[in-house]
This record gives sequence, structure tokens and C-alpha cells, in this order.
Amino acid sequence: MEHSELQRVCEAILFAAGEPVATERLCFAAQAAPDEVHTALRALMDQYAFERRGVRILRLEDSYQMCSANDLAPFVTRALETRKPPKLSASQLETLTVIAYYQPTTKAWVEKLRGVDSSYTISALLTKKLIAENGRLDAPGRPILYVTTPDFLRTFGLESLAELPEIQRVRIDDPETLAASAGQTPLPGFDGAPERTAEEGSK
Amino acid sequence: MEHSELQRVCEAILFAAGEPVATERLCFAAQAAPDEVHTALRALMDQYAFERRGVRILRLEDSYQMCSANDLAPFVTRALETRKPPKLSASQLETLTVIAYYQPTTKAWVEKLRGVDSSYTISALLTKKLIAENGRLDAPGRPILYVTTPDFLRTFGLESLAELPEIQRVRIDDPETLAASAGQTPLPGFDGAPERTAEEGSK
Amino acid sequence: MEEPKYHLSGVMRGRDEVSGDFDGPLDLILLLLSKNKIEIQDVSISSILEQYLAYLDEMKRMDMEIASEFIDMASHLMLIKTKMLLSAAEQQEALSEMEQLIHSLQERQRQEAFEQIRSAAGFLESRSELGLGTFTKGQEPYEKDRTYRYRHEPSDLLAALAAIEDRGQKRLPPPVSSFEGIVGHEPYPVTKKSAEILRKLLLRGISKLKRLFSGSRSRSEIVATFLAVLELCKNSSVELIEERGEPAVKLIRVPEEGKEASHGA
Repeated sequence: MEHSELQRVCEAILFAAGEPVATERLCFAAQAAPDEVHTALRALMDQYAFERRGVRILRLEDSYQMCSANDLAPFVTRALETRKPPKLSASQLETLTVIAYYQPTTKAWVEKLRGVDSSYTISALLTKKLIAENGRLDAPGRPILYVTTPDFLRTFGLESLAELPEIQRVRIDDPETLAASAGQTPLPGFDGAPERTAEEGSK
Repeated sequence: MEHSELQRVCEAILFAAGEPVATERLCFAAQAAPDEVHTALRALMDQYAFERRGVRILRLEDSYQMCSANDLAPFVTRALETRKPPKLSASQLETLTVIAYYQPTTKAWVEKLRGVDSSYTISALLTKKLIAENGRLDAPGRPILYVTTPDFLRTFGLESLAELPEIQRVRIDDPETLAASAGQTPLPGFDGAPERTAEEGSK
Repeated sequence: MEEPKYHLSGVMRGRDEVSGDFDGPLDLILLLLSKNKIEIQDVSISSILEQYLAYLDEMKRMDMEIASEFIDMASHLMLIKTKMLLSAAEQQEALSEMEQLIHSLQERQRQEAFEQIRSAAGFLESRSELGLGTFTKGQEPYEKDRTYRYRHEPSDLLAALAAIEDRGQKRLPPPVSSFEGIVGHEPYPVTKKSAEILRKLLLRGISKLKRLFSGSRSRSEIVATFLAVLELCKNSSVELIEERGEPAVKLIRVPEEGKEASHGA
């Protein structure tokens, strides 16, 4: 379909502006009446929609704006990201592993196991969408609980958490383990365990 | 005509980016092969032209860029209260031509060919983004190397440097400008002259 | 005596070889150099002279008129060559004349190159209107998406665990999953128990430890109560003392969370 001259003019202006352009300004530039501009742009908007274009025209109050189609945002983002995103660092991988195996779990627990402050790595993993917050632990301080996400599973090619490689189970009364877990923040579904009672009680 | 998904994606990306987008980047974002991207965009470019759209897609070497149709410039300038960029002066045009044909090249080489100081015109061309710095020559003084930009191609309606008319290029061997031709990458379309060998330049 | 070699490598390619259309002797020399594909670095006065004279002969043979400037150049070249064979002083002179000739050739070539540039600049000028009228736009704002997109092997997780263990020189406690099926839902949240204990202590200030467990209906409630007492000790809300030979719990202060919890309960 060939475009009317007015449509071409409006399209060029909306493109070059990138931001909303008031109808008044379009009228001034194209030397056309507001009605004509509205009609031309309405037809153009319909055509964009009908042709499933990668861009669309929005009407905002008394302005028009051209922008990229909403549903294509993931592609646009990927194209515009300038830097290659960094891979997981060793400390991020450690933190992620702790969370994967002990989820839902807290920052305190991660730090307990890793022996180092893990605030930064946790926030990096959140940004990468490999972990997510999942409520708060019902304990003093109500610390945030973290779990792994579906993106975590995808990253490691797992279908479910059940496919996590088994790790060696340790005996509960192992004194070293006791030391490791002493004073840790209780985990839900964990701190009521009779085994843990034994641990704590034997102190 | 309904657009293919790839066309939609490319259209959205080109709109959103504003600047020239390398084919490689489009392929990465759209998860498509270069051939597919080229085909999709060629069809889209043709369609824009056929429908006399207010916007255009240009191919600039190995990038694509969306821009407004040039016959609509008067309307766009009126709407956006911008001005068409001023025409290039004769000396800017000369300097730009030398750089276009001998790129990557140095100020010394430009001055050698033109016979006049060219500092001012080079900085004017840099401001206009028609040329860009591109590393330094591995020679005494490590002079800056200049190349033309995608904006250069767009400004002169070229799809690639290969479309520049063929000329006979020379290399004048004197100590001052010896550097100018060292390490030059032959341009497609008008080279292959065996005289311009790397070892001559690296003497 | 070995004839000195002259480096004329700057002279790369003359003009169109077919046309033979040149403006003067310098152009002719440039043409000859390129025609004979002399890698000009090692050209000598002899070879220049030889070719130059051969060319003039050819023109004579074809009965073409030879302009006087070509003859002048020929004699100039011969003079240089002759001087080469004479005394050291003459040789020096010849060298400098040869240098001058080279310089002239270079300058001629620069001019030619510049003419080429001028014509190409003309081409560009005629097209500059094309692009000056096209407008581009800035980048559309977009939301950054940092979702991780690399792939890893599950074994990377084990490696990470091993790294933690190595560093701590200790073995990790078993993961939660090890208790699946053993540990069910926690029926008595420790916080809730803590609040309960605090409420009791707010009334009495002190309580026998045993008494806190008196209402417990199950093992897990006892565990929860016990953990709650430990938790309250840890955050210094209560202290364990001995009263009349029996362990007792004494209130020190109501923690912030404790208040909230007791209000909520």
C-alpha cells in the first residue's frame, strides 16, 4: 500500500524525533489540519498493527510517538547490550551452589558455609536471575530466603532440582560438621528436625 | 503484507538502536544466520522503497541503519527545529576523500597529498563524525590513524567503500610519509596492487 | 666501479599504459617504470636512461614528432650517467642531480595522486546531498536484562562445593534435600514459641525452665520451645539462671521482633 504524502511526512518526523511529538507540531511541519493528521496517523497505526510491524505508533494524549513493538523487547535488549555479560565468578558459583543445595536458605547460612561476606555475590546472582527471593524465614530478624530459579536449571541443563548431582552425605554426629553448623541460622523444614535437636542439645 | 518474524525483530532493533547495527549483532539478537538477516532486510528495504515510506533502511558496509527518507528533510527540520548539516567545504571534502581512499591513514599523509596543513579540517571531520580515530600507526611518533565512519557512507549514499569510484592510488616514499601507508588494509574493489606490500611500509 | 643504485620505490604506478598520453618527460619516465614492472627500489640511472632512449627511438621509428623537452630530458639523463663515470666530485654532483630528479618524479606523482583525489572529491560532492537530508535518531531507552545466558555443567556445582570445603577444611552439613521425607512442615514456628515464652516471662519475670515445656503436646513442640529458649539467650533477651537448684529462665529485655511477635499473637 502506498503511503499518502502526509503519512510519509508524519512517519519521518516521528521516526527522527524518537520521542512524543505534539499533534500541533506535526500540523505545523506538514502544513496540515489536526483532523488530517489524526486521520493519517490512525490509518498508519492500523496498518502497522495489521502488518505486524516491528515498530508501532502510540497516541499519548495529544502526541504521537514511534517506538519498537513491546513483544520484541527481549530482542532489542539483546541487540543493544553493548558488553558481553560476564560469566559467573568462582565466588558466585559457590554461593549459587550453597543456595541450590540448601534452598530455601539465607545469606547468613551462605556466609556461614563460605566463611566470607556474600552480600555482593547474592545481589549479583539476583540480577542474573539465577536466584530469587522467596519469603522470609520465620525467625528473629526475619532474614530473606533465597531459592534457585528456572533460569538456574536452564543454565545447568537440569530438568529439576532432583537432578542436582548428589553430594556426599555426612554423618550428623561428625564433630567437624557440628562445628560447621553451630550457631547457624535455623533453616525452615530443617530446624525442627530431631537430628538437629541432637546436635544442638549436645553442645 | 505481513512481516516475517525476523523482519519484525530487525525492524524493531534498527529503530531502537538509531545508530548503525552490525549484521553480527542482529544475528546474535535474532538468533539467525547472516544470510537470513541479509535476505530479510533486503526485502524490507525494497518494501520501504516500494511503499514510499517516510523511513528507510540503509546498508552501510556490514551494518544496517534506519533513517528518514531524504526527500522529507524539509519537514523533519521544520518539526524538530534542527537544520540540515551544512555542506562540506572544499578542503573538508578533499581531506575526507584522501582518508576514504587511503584509510587507515595519518594526518601526515593527508598533508603530503594536499600540500597544506590539515589539522583543522581533520578535527572538523571528526566532529561531524565522518571520520574516526582508529588506533595508532606502529611507527616513530605513533601517529593517529583515521578511518571513515558509517556516517560517511550514509552521507554520500554509499553502501560500502567499494562503491567509491576507482582511482589510481600512489605511495610516495619519503621518510615523512613512509609511515602513512604502513599497515594499510587494502580496500575492496580497488586494490591488489602488488606494489603496496607490507614489507615496504615496514621498512 | 659499481654503479650506484637509486631507490625510486615511491614511484609505483604511472598513468594508463595504453593511452601513452602524458604531459611531459617526467610522466614518460613514470610510465616506463611501471610498464617494465621495475620494482623501483633498485632502479639505476642506466635502466632509466636505456628505457628512455629506447622509447625515443621507437617514436622516431614511427615518425612521430618528439617535443624538445623530451630531448632535453634525454640529454640530462645522459649527463648524469656520464658524471657517474668521472671523478668523485662529479659523482657527488650526479648523485644530487639524481636525487633532484627523483624528487621531481615524486612531486609529479603527488600532483597526479592529488588530481585523482580531486576528481573523487567531485564525485562525493555530487552525492553529499543524498545523506545530508537523511535524519537518524538516538537510541531508544531500554530495560537492561541481565538474565544469565551461559551454560554450565552440573559438575561445576560439585567443584564449587569442593572449593568451599577445601577452604574451610571442613565437611559441609547435609543439604535440606537429605531430610526430605523425614522432616515435614514445621508445626511450631520457633518465632511463635519465642513470643509465647516472652509473654509468659513478661507476666512473671522468671520461670523454671521445665515449666516452659509443660504444655507441650508433641516432640516437635518441645524441640521448638527448646530452640526458642536458645534463640532468646543468643540475642540476650533472656538468661539462664539457677533458681533453687533448678534451671530457670529470666527476662532481660524484650527484643524488637519479640514485641512484634507478641502483639501479633
